[in-house]
Formats: sequence, structure tokens, C-alpha cells
Amino acid sequence: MVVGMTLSTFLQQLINGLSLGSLYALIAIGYTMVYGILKLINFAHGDIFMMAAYFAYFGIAVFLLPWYVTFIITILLTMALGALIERTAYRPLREAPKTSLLISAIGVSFLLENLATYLFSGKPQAFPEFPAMTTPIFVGGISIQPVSVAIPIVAFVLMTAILFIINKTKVGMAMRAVSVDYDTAKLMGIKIDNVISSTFALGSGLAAVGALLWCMKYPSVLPLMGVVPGLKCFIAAVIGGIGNVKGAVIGGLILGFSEVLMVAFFPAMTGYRDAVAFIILIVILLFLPNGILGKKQVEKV
Amino acid sequence: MKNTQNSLGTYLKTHWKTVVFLIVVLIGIGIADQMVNSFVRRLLNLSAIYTIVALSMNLINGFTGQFSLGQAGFMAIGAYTVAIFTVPVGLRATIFYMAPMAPFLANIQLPFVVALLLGGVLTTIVAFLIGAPCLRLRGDYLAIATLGFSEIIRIVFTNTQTITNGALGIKSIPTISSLWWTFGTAIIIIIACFLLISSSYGRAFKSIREDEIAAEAMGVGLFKTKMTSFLISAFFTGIGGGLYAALLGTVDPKQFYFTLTYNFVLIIVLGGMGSISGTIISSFIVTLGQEALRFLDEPMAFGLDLPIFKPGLRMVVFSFLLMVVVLFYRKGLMGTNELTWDFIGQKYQSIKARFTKKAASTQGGDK
Amino acid sequence: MKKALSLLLCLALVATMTAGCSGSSSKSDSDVIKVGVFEPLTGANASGGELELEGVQLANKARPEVLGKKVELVTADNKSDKAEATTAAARLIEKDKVCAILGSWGSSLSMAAGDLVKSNKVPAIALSATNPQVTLGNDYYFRVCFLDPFQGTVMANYAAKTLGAKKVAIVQEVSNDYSVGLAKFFTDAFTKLTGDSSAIVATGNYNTGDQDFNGILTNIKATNPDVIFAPGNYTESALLIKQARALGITCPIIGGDTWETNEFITVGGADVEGAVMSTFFDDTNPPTEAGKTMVTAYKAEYPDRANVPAVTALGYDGYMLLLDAIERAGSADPQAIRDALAQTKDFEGATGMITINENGDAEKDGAIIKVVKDGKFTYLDNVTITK
Amino acid sequence: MSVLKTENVIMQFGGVVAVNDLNLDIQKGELAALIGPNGAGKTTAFNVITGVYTPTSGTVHFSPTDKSGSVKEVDISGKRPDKITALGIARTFQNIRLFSDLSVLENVMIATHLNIDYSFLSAMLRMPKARKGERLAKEKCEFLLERMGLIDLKAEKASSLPYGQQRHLEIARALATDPQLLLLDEPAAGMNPQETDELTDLIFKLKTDFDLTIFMIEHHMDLVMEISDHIYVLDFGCTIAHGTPDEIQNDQKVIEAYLGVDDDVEN
Repeated sequence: MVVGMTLSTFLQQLINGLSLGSLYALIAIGYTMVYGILKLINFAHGDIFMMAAYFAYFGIAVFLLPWYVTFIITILLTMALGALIERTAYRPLREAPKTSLLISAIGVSFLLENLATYLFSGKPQAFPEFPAMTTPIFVGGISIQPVSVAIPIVAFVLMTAILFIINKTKVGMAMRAVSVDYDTAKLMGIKIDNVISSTFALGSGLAAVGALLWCMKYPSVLPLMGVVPGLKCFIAAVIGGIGNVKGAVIGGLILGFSEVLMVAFFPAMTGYRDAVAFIILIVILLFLPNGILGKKQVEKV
Repeated sequence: MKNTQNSLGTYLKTHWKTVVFLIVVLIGIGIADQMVNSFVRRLLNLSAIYTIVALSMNLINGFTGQFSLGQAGFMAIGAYTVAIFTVPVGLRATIFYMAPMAPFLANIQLPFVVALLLGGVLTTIVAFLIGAPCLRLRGDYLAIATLGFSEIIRIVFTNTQTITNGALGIKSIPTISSLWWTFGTAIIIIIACFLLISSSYGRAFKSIREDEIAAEAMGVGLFKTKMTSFLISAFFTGIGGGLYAALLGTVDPKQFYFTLTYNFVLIIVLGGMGSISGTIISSFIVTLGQEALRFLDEPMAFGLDLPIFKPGLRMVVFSFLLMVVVLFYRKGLMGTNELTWDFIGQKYQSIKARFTKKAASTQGGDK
Repeated sequence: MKKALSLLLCLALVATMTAGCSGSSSKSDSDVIKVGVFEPLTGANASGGELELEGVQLANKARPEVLGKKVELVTADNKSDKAEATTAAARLIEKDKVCAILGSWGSSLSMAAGDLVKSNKVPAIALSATNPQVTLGNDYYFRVCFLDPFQGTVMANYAAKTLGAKKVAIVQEVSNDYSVGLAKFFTDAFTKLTGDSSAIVATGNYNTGDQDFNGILTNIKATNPDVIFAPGNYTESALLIKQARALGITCPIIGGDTWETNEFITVGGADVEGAVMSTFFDDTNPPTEAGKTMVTAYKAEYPDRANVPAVTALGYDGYMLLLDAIERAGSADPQAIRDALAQTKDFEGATGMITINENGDAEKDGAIIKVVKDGKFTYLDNVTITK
Repeated sequence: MSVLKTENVIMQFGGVVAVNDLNLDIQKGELAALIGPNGAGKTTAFNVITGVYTPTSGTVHFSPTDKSGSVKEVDISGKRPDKITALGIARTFQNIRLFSDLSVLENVMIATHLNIDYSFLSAMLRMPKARKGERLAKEKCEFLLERMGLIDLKAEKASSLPYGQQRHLEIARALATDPQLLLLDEPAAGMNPQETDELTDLIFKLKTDFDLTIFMIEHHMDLVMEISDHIYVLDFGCTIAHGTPDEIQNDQKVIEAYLGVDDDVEN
């Protein structure tokens, strides 16, 4: 079935992969930041993303706020939600065994999904249209939506911004210190709680930006919409080397391209598409357990 | 239990309470099997199956400390094995009406027990293939990798039309209705787990949970021991899945979405990670509780028409419960303790002591 | 502190359990006839389930009594989940002792209850479940709608004859039995109609919950089909059509009855304009007097709604057919109701005349074709197929 | 006859060289000690010997005596810790690593797992072989607890024991693996002089009673000088000196390492 793929089809698929991959990348950055600092898979990250989509939906479609106001409110609310989750569900368990923390993360995820189903019903809500972002431009038979161009740009800009925060600012230095050695950082007088809260807020903010762009491209809002992106973006973070921001972006792109190209080259296998991410994950864990850019970790005895 | 004549005597002497308890339980099941209607029977059956799956999950998660989230996928394998091999050959053409069943399977029909055991064995084989790469991973990676495999299993089952009938699922699986199948299996598995846990293997599992490095230094082979626990867990889960298929009479891939695993996470967390009796108690609480709390999903029938009661509330309550247990009551009902006679005795003593103390000093001391 | 909390938790659990038990075990007086409504009210199929339930409730309001007894609806949510579905059905049968069951939206959910219905000898009426397997080999399951093979044929005819299509691409929701079944029946009928075994030029599979279809659609675009047939859930289908249009695919996109929900249009927006689907009922042109009555009642109940959804009409029909059967049976005994249902002939339903055949299915030879026009489902054609 | 021999062992973590050119040669039946300032790489050396770390380069050879009395030299560098334990090297940890949620008896019994001769199936069905194995293991462990003066505490949780007894329990646990070479990582840390004296006696007795070779890291110089046959001194990962206690006490390099101008590398 590979025969007959024209150049324009192939280019179209590359563009599909780029925009999907960049979306994954955006969400993966949040995952990787939280993991870097707490060594916790924040299972609720995908659901924070979902909540952001609902915030935006309510802002525009229900409260009829202008989109720019809504976007700012959405990002702020989501950051607050992230910090709140950390405060209530993770902080009390900081000294507890890792498993408790992981279960708590699963619990938060489960609670958010059920709460959204209960409050907003299981029916999909239509996210408002942004014609300026979605009306395609055709270049030699290839369709390009402005949003598909915007996503990689936003992802790149935010990645740069996050890298700047981590490497050049005081709070970023504190984050790095906490992620290297929690106890020593504490002894050095770093306000651990604040650092962790701001990490969660930042990560959730990125999820909110991801959600906004996601909804422009795929305009339906559902309580379970965060589950699959959440899992896939975690995988993207692992591929790139968890804890590493650039790695998350690379991982997201790899995942986006692999999924789309799998569909492009093996049309008969499209039903297996969701398995691609997991297969890549397992291959990576086997042969490159620290991801592409990750550092080797040595356990202290 | 193979006991020589004289050790049977000593066994009865030391364990008479347990033996009496078991007999009472068996009689209870016998009576229930005759008395209850099929709705209650179904709930009881489901509770017993959940006990099996939750217990096997606790074996790897609670006792061995390896956070595996593959239960849904393992159940799927067991369930599909039973479904594929027990559906009467005559009905297969109508069930596989979209694409006929693969010829190598189409005419094989096995007795239920054989299919059930085969399901367990196949699950174990798949678990071995999954465990070989995954069990070398650190805790949370293991969680996500097993969850990933569970999803892959589901996706494969969705797409292998000629074997699993894809999304259409398989119906008309001969069903079990007697309580003996599920409870009998559950009791056997509970006893087997209990004996395993109290053996050297069980101690090895626990040592890994407590401290991998020390365990390894004491000669416990990490990979081999984790694998043993993982495979036993998978085998029992496969059996549980097979019973599940035979209880429902129909299977399709959507049933085995990974959120099914979350049910068992809730059960083992509530019961206590690392407690067999806790798992049993909490399996029943959760299964029956989910049913009893069903009224939360319905608009209030009596008088007040509160908008709070609407579909979805029940699951909110349940997920909230999970959070409360994790945050405030981390050890669950039983912690790592077992509901042994000694344990009951101790609790009884401590409660009695507290009451007498309270009676003695009129003002209640703060606890 | 912890002890107190745990005690509180236990107490709360026990209290809710007892409340749950006592709350639902209401009086089982003989002057009440209990009818179970078995629908997905949460989960992926909640929209459809709700619409059917509304139809049943509407009918219940229109005709609250039979044989001089009050009819009480007992709702059970099957959560769009098979395991839940069996317990929900068992609960209706055993605990609530209903004399018959209506539902469920979603064939696989109905099938999950099939064995229970059969072994307990309680009749059930599927309202919009179109999979043949629901009633096949089950003397206690009936249905008031048409079947997937019929629907597939209708759409194949529409594609081949009305649209003059020669090449069709199919996109199916591989994890959805409804979608896979309909796609298959369409393929069979279409290749037969055109006599061209390679008339299906591309097939794409996606999973329930997927949101990105660009990859599949780019493949399809390259094959340049005349029509795309995309049966599936309304959410995924609406997104799929949007993305197809954005990729510059201009050919007609057609689907099945599940599309006819409000969300399909709100999510799809301008892009689903022109999408064509087969369905059971058209409220602008009700085929029977009963249909007219039903439409009037619906408009009175929900003045702010534009259309009467087809599945709501089927919900209405299912209830009315059941009451008719109870009346004919002269008793609320499940077995008697079943026998009366099996003998139904020319019952005037809102969606047309209903005659139950030997499989327990309503004999229907016509389907409505609708198109999305100006943000509404609009009547397009009435297709009759003689077998 | 040498029991443990390391040759030019180097252990690097990234850019940090924790052990640089470690050369040990421990004779059967002796009590050797490893001393050196903080951060000299002593515990890392133990970790390399017991397989927790795979050395960056160099070899570790162990020569266990089997049941028939014949000795075979095995290269254990890079072998898994449990394999090395099975060969006959047991250890205790500097920062006690007991299975804190398990009972004292269970802690010791875990160490017998490597010698069991029945399968998990047999354990699940409580076959006679499993029951017998279990009984023998229990007898053996109770005997060891008796020796370590912990028998009365066998049902207690390990974490509930006082510090000194936890150290004793670690030794009991190590003995349950039937070692030929016992590595003790600061067994007297945190003990008062009286306890240290008792421990000294105990170690001495254990060595003869169980026919052990003992290699220990210790900071209590009195203890080291009193009971060691042979002492190795480590500084900055290198063996800077070795010899009898008398020789070490007079070695210029050792004195410099301990008192010299160079700052100690902490941790």
C-alpha cells in the first residue's frame, strides 16, 4: 500500500506530524518538570489539561468573555489548580513511600475525570471556532492551517522561556537544586514548598496553553479528553529523557511523527496507532533507559 | 492438604478456630447459593472475582512492592481465552458474522475448567514476555510500562477480528451462576496466597518491598523473585478474568480499558497494601458499595428534588473516598496486618482496655 | 484523629449503604406496573441514552396507566460499560422486579443484558440498537428500529444511485461494534451494487476517543474517493469531518443514525453542513398520526429544542408498544407480555407501522435520509428497500 | 591462602573517582580491617566487592571453600549481589538496612531464602519438603538470634529495636546466609565504650565459632587495633598502606592521611 504516495501526500503527513508532535511536546514539558523535581509521574497532568479546556470553553462559550481575556484567565486558573493539587494531594505525602504518592496521583486523575463527568456531563462541548487559526491555506495541494504553524512556534518559544527560567532565574536555580538533592536544598535554605508549587504552576500553565491550542485544532471538550494525551505526553517525556525540557520537546516530536508516519506508510495498521506510543516507550526503556537526553542515575547505598 | 495422620491431629489442635471458620464460610456459601436471588448472586460472584484479581494485584503491588498497572490487560487475556474456547461451536458462525473465526480455532471447544486454566497459563506466558523487560525498571516506570502493555493487549484484541471478533466482542459464553465456581476458586486462591506469603518466597517478596538493596545483599535474586511474584499474580488474574467472562456471558475489548485497573487500585489501597484479609474485606465493600451507592446517581425519589443527585455522583464519591484513604489513612483498613485470631484478640484487648480506662478516669484522655 | 476519621468513614459507608438499600426498596404494590429503563446515562454513550430516556418519559407522561394501574419507570444507568450493564440489568430484573425492560442505546450494552433477559424470561425492547445480534437467538429481546444490514444497504444505495459514486473510502471506529458492523454491511451492499470488488478504495481505522484523524484522511485524500462513508460516534465523526474539510477533501461524507445528535452539529459547526445520514424518523413529516401526536407532545415538553431526535421517537415507540402489549396480554406477567409482543402486527408507532417478525425485529422497509442544512438535521429523502 | 583478592580496582562515578587502585589480599581465617578518613572510599570498596557496583576496571577474586573442602577461585567483579552472597560473602550496612516492617525472626529468615530447595508451588501447597525446609530454617534462625541475644525479641518489628540491637540483628541476618567471608561496615558506629567492648568479644567469638573470615570497616581505632590481624588504609580511593596494627600505627603515610594538612573530603 506504500506505492502511490505522492510527494504532496508525504509532505502533508509531515505537517500533520509536526503539529501533533508539537502539541505533545508542549504538554510533555509540564510532565518532565514535575518529574524532574518530585520524581513523580503526575498522572493528573492530562486531567489538568482537560480542566483547562473546560475553563476556556466556559469563558468563551458560556460567560461570553473575549478570547484573550479567557486565555489569560484559563492559564491563571489552571496554574492555580496545579498548585492546589500539589498542595492538597502531594505535599502531605512528601515523606511517605513513593507508592502512596503514585496512588495519590492516580486518585487525583480519577477524581478530576469523575468530577468533570458529573459537573459537565459526559457529552462533548463544542469549543468555539477560531476561523483565523483554522481556515486552511493551500500551498500546492498541501493544506496548512495557521494553527498548525502556530503550535510549533508557541512550543519553541515556551521551551526557550522555560529553559531561561530554569537556567537564568533564581527560582530556576532553586528548582535545579531541589531536583538534584532535595535534602541538601532544604538545608541550604531554599523554600522547598514554594519551589515545588511554582514548578507545578508552571507545568500546569503549559498544559493550559497546550489545551488552548489543542482545542483550536480539535474543537471538542470532553471529561476524558486528557487521558490519552496525558499518557502519550508522559511517554514523550520519557523518550526525550525525563526531567529534561529539551528532551520533552524532542520526545514529543518523535512521537507525533511516528504516529502519523505509521498511519501514512501502513494504512492497513491504522487501528494499532495508539499502540505505537507504548511500543516506542518499551523499546526506549529497554535500550535507552534514561531517554535520549537523560542522565544516568546512580542510586546511593 | 496432605497431612499425615498424626500431624493432622496437631494441626487441628492449633488451628481449630480457622478450620471451624472455614466450615462456617462453606456452609454459608452453600446456604446463600440456595437462597439468594440472581441479582445478589451476581454481586456476590462479582465480589469473589474482584477478590481474586485484587488479591493477585496485591501480591505484586502490596507484597512485592512493584507497582504494576497491567491488571486489566491480564484479565482480558483470561477472559478471551475462556470466551474463545467455551462458546459452542455451533453458535460461532453467528457470533463471528463479520469475519469468520480463524480456522485453527473454529472447531476447538474446551470444557470450562480447561479453558479457565488455559487462560491462566496464557496470561502467565504473556506476563513473562512483559515482565522480562519491565521488571528491571524502577517503580514508576514499571507502572507506566505495564499500563502501556495492558493497553497494547486491548488494542490488539480490538484489531484481531478473526480471533477475538474485534469490537463486536464475543457473546453467548456459557455462564456460571452457582456461587461455587467463583467462591471456590477465590477460597483456593486465598489459601494458596496465604501459604505462599507465609513461606520463604513470601518473605523474599516482602524483603524486596522493604529494601531492594538489602534484599539482594541477603541473597534474594531481585529479578527472579519479582518475576515469580509477577507471574503468580498474572496467573491468578487470568483465572479471575476467565471467571469474569463466564459471569458476564459476553466480552469485548472496551471492558478492559485501563480504568478497570483503577478499581483494583482502590480495593487494595482501601484494604491495605500487603494484607490478604484486608483485600478480601475491601473487595466486598467496594463491589457491594458501588451497587449500594447507585442511588446517588438517581434524582432523589422522595420529596426534595436536589440537583446534587445526578448521574456521575457515585463515581465522584468513590474517587473522593480513594483520595481520603490515600491522604489520611494511608495504611488502609489493615495495613500490612492480617486478620488472624491473634490480631483480633489484640484488638479486642486494646478496645477493652480503652473502655476500662475510660471508665476509670471519668474524663476521656485524648488519643 | 486518624481513628476518628476512619470511624467516620466506616459509619458514612454503612449509612449510605443502608440508605441505598432502603431507598430503592420501595413498595411493590400490585397497583403499580414497573418498567425498567436500561440506558447509559454516564460515560461515552450518555448523550444517546439520555435522548432515549426522554422519549420513554414523554410517552409515560402521555400514557401513565395501563390496565388501570400506574406505570412506574425504574431507570438503571449502565454507565456505557458492559460489566455495569449486566449488574444494572440484573438489578432491574431481580431487585426492582420490573415486568419488562426498555433499552439500551448501544447494541453491545443491549447484548450484555441479553442472556439475563433470556434466562429470567423478562421481555426487553431495544429502541435504537441496530445490531442484528441483539435479537438473534433471543426470544425475549425485541426491537422497534431497523437493523444495520438494512441501514448499510440504504446508505450504499444512496451513495451509488443518488450520488453516483464509483469509489468510496471508509473510515470506521474500529473499537465500536456498531461502526465496524455498519461499515461491513455498507461495503457488501456497495460492491454488489457497483459490481466492482475494488470500489472501496481506502479504509481507515480509528479508536473511540481519538481526536486526530489527519493521518488517515491524508491517505484517503490521495485516493480521491467520490464519497467517504464514516459511521461512528458523533463526537469523533464531527471532528473527522472538520479535519477532512480542512485538508481540502470536498467529497460528500455520509454516515449512520448515531450522527443525529445536537453535539454533532455544535462540534462540527459549519464543516458538517451537507453531511448525510440515515435515520429512523423525521419530525417535519411524521409518517403516522401517532407520530404527529408525539411531535406535538415533544414540542410542548421541550419548547426550546429544534428537532425531535429519532432515538427519542423510538423511545416513545418502545414504551407505547410495550403498553399496547400489556393491554393485549391483559396482565403484567412478563411471559404474557412477551407472547403479546411477539404477535404484534401493524402497531401504529410514531416512527411508522410496527410488525414484529419471527426474529423479534420490527419489519421496516423504509429509512429516512437526512442532511445537515443551516445547522439543522433536515429531511432529504425517504428510501424504501424491498427485500 | 587468600580468600578475597582485588587487583587494581577502580570505581568511577562520572568524573568522580571514588576508588582508585584498590589492592586487597585477605587471608582465610583472618580478621582484616579497612580504615581511612571519611570519604576515602571504604564503603564504595565494600559495594564493589559485594556487587552493588560494577568496578570501572580491575578484578575481584573470591576463593570459597566448598563442602568437600576444595577451594576454587571465582572472579566476582560485576556479578550480581545475590550471586556473590550465594558464593559466601555476607555484609552489614553502615546505615542499617533492616526490613523494618518485618519481625526480627523474619528478617533473619529472609537470609535463608537463597538456600531453599523447594519451589514456590511446593510452598503454596505446603508440601512436606516445604514444611521441612521451613522448620529447619526457623530452627537455624532462632539459634542465630539466640547467639546474638535477640531471641526474646523475635516477634518484634525490626524497626522497634534499639539501635545497638539493630546492629546485632544485621549481623545475625548476615550469618544466616552461611557466609565464609563477613563484611562488617562500621559495626560499632554509635555505640558507647561498653557496648563496643561487648561487640569486640562477640565478633571474635563469631569468627571462631562460624569459621569466618572477617573484613570490617571501623572508626573505633581501639577496636581495630585490638582485634585486627591485618589492616588496610585507604585514602582518596587508594590503598596507601597495609600491614599489622603495629606497622600501621607507625606508618608515616597513614599518620599524614589522618592528621595531615590535606582536608578531608566529606561524604
